[in-house]
Amino acid sequence: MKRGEKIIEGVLFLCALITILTTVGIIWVLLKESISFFTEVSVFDFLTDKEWTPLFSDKHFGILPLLSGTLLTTVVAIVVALPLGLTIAIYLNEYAPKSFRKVVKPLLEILAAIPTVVYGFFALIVVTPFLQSIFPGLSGFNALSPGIVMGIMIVPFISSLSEDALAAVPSSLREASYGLGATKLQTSFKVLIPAASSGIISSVILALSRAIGETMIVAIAAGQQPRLTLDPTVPIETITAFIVQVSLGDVPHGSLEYKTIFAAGLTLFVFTLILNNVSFYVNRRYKLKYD
Amino acid sequence: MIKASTNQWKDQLFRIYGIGATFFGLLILGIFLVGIVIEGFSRLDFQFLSSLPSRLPGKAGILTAWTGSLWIFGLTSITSIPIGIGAAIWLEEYSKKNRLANLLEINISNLAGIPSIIYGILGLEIFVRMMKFGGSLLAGSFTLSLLILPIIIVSTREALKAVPRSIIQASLAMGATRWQTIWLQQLPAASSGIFTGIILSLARAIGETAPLIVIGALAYVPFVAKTPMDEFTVLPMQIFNWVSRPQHGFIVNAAAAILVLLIFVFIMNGIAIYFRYKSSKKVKW
Amino acid sequence: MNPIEVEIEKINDAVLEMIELVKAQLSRSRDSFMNSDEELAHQIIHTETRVNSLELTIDKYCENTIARFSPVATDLRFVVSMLKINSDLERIGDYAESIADYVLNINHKLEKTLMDNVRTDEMFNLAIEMLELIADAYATDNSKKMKKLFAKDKVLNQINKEKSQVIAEYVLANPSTIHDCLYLHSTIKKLERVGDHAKNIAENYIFYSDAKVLKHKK
Amino acid sequence: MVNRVMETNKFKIQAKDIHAYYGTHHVIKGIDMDIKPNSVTAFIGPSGCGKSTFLRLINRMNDYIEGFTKTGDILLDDKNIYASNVQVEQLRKEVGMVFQKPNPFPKSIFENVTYGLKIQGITNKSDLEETAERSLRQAALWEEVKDDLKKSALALSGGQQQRLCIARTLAVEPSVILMDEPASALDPISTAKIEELIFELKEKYTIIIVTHNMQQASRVSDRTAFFYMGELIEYGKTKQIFLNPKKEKTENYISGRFG
Repeated sequence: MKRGEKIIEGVLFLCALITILTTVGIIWVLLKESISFFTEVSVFDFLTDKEWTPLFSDKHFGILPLLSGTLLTTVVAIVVALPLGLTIAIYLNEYAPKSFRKVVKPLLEILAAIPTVVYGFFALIVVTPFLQSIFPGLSGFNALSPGIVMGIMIVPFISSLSEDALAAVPSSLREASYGLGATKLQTSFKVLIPAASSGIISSVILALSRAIGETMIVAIAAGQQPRLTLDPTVPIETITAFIVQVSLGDVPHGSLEYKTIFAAGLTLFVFTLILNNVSFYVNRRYKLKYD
Repeated sequence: MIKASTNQWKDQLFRIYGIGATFFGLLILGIFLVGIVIEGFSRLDFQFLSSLPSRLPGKAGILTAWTGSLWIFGLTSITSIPIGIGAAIWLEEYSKKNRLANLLEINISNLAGIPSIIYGILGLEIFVRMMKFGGSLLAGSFTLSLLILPIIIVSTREALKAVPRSIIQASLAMGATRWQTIWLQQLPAASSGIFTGIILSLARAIGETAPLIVIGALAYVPFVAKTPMDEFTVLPMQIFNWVSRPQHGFIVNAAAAILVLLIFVFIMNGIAIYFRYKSSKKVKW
Repeated sequence: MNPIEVEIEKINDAVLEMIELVKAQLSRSRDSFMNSDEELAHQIIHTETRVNSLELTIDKYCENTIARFSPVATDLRFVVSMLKINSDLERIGDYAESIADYVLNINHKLEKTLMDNVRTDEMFNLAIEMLELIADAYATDNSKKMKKLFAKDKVLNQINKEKSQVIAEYVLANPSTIHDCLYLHSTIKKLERVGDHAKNIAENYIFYSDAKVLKHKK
Repeated sequence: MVNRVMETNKFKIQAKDIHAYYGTHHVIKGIDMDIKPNSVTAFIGPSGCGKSTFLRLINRMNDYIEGFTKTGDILLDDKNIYASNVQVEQLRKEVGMVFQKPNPFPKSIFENVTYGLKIQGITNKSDLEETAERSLRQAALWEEVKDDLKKSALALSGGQQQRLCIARTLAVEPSVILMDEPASALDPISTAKIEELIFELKEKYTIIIVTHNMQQASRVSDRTAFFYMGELIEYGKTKQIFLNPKKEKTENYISGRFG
């Protein structure tokens, strides 16, 4: 009996250990290839060079253009998603009848469940032509269209998590505000949002991290032209799109071009890691407040 | 008094704005779906489902893609479900509050936030190169298993947590061992929650493209995979491939393939939502 | 203050009042009996109704406390003891009234020598002293003082034992006084009973305050 | 006669100088206690006084609590239950437990009652049925549920659920039953039924009950133990504790004048 229990516990522990091995594997793989990449390209160049042309004959390995592309699409996405998501969260939490919320919340979550390749199609085939009819100067590949679509995709992240945070505000606070004659709007903005701020911020950061790591939408609709720009109407390339580009091509294993995806991957990994942990930290502090 | 009525007015305005915002996303989703259906529905026939890929849009089909997706679904389930549930049980029921457990905890939250493409890079090095699986179904499903493992673990833990402590105490007090308690009480009680989490994560795996691109899954596979070591393609890969082609015929094909993919995904989400709804009604602790 | 304490306080005050009242009744019965004061006897009989109503009040308080507060420990012992003490006090009040009644019925003044021989005065005084002891011990919450009462009860019993012989000899000598002598005999008997009740009160009080059962122990 | 005296002097449970800690928090401070067989012992005391912790020490339910440590021994039938060769699962079959809130498993009534047997590997249908009936009868629930044993236990009323939990405990034939405020979530009628049941069960079992209800303690128990701040302040015959407590703290607590 006792031994059987021990064996079961051991097997279960091994299952849990796989998660650690995954992380170790990711870090090891990224570092191993990146280190060999940085023996050929200096870290300084990598961080400061304004051009990224590893696949050209005149090779430049500056990550900045890829970062700016990533930043651009991410910012557009957040600009779309934040007001929308927050409004939905407040509306569902304070205004909407319970039955309505019960139906709408899972429906909204479907937005996050749709495969990203489908969003990419949407951005390229529907949104870009539509935007071009408004801004004639818009290029066929650009940061704006995938950014907007990405924004729609991450709306449920912000709305769901923020709604949870708002719902977690003790009802005594809410009632105190109503008791003083405040409207729902005033209660929401003056009491609930400040009280739930950490939860909301953490949801936004999580959404940001999601947008940075998003691949297919930008790979399809943003173009493959790394350029250091803040103009959302021209083709750009993000880190993720670059990795896809290299993976699709016939780059020989072990070549410098091949190693670039690891250096780019490492950059992406570091960014998302930082954002995720900031989000956890903020959220944890917030939870402590009400326990 | 005037102030109060202004406030009321603002309040009403925000209500309308809130409804608008809520439906904006859904509206766009609706428009898009209708567009896809209009574009792709006519293409969706038996020939499309049963044909191999082709250079001609009118002859091309998604046989290899949807069979590949089914393979991936099956193989990923087999690897990720037992490991995910096992890990969740260990973390929730066996781990002591020490540094190792803390590390695992933080680690899993972090894994859930790592972009899928990074998993692709991991799969490329470990499964494709080191284990020499090549761009096979096995490499693909292993990679996707690692990708969805954190989601399964987190949702399983949530489901286990929702089982009242009193039930566990009662079982232990009856002289049941830890494992008997988990097996006979906690897992059955948490089953619908666990199942919901698994379905949702598998739905995600079905829709993933980026990691498979990185591990070298091919867009053009002219045969149906027979063994896990075969090369493969999946629906999202096929869609991606078609989207990036200039001819309009391929766009129509992409729309039709999207319809098939969405049917897959929506059915799985529907099942998950149904289960969540059912379990929320069933047991009142 | 705790609600049960309010109730306990009410009982306490009422019992204290009862003790004082009964003590006064007894001491007036002595004066009335010793001086053949018929006026005073009427007053005693009149006051008896107050004793009776106070008994009912105390009973009511105790019942209320039991019903509403389920007293335990000290409180429980207090309420139970007070119920019993209350009825003992009421009985003492009854005896005072009976003695007053005898005063009204005695035809001729009893001879002083006879009274002295049966130690009537001493007996009255002992009984009153016992009640004074009770009043004092109760008011100061001192169970040791209560114990002093047992010695007095023994004296009372002794006197009571001797009385029949003394009275019988007197009656043989003065047969015409037989009627009045029977009253004297009864009075002495009543005073002895007062002693018994006083002793009961002391025992019940000690049960309350020290949780010791002294009853039926020698 | 001599035999009987010997018999009553034998203790079912003996606690010897028990100290317990949650982390560094000292929750039980040197408790010694002897409990006679076939008796009902009530643990009373304010919340956080250690009575539940002490109760759970008797079937080692505290074992799984993070950071919990204890010193001292508890003997059950003169055997140390914390000895290294003791199997916790076996101990818990000997020392059953009923909890504050009724906690039936979300299964049928029958499955609930036979759970303890199933985990011991007993699958013989007639054995299971026999035990189910016996323990449901003992728990005074048989007449109410005999026709729908297949019904979900969650469909029973709170009082019935608690009696089901008691039946479930009885099914594995323990000799000691620990009850942690078993009636605190029930209405007065259900409470009365549970108390009646405790009274009947006393014939066969040694029962220890934690309760916040003074009247309940005084009604059902033979002996009462008053805990305060992790110490056993007073332990004695229930009648004595409620009529004439020796310690002022006990007096103040049971008469509601605490603090």
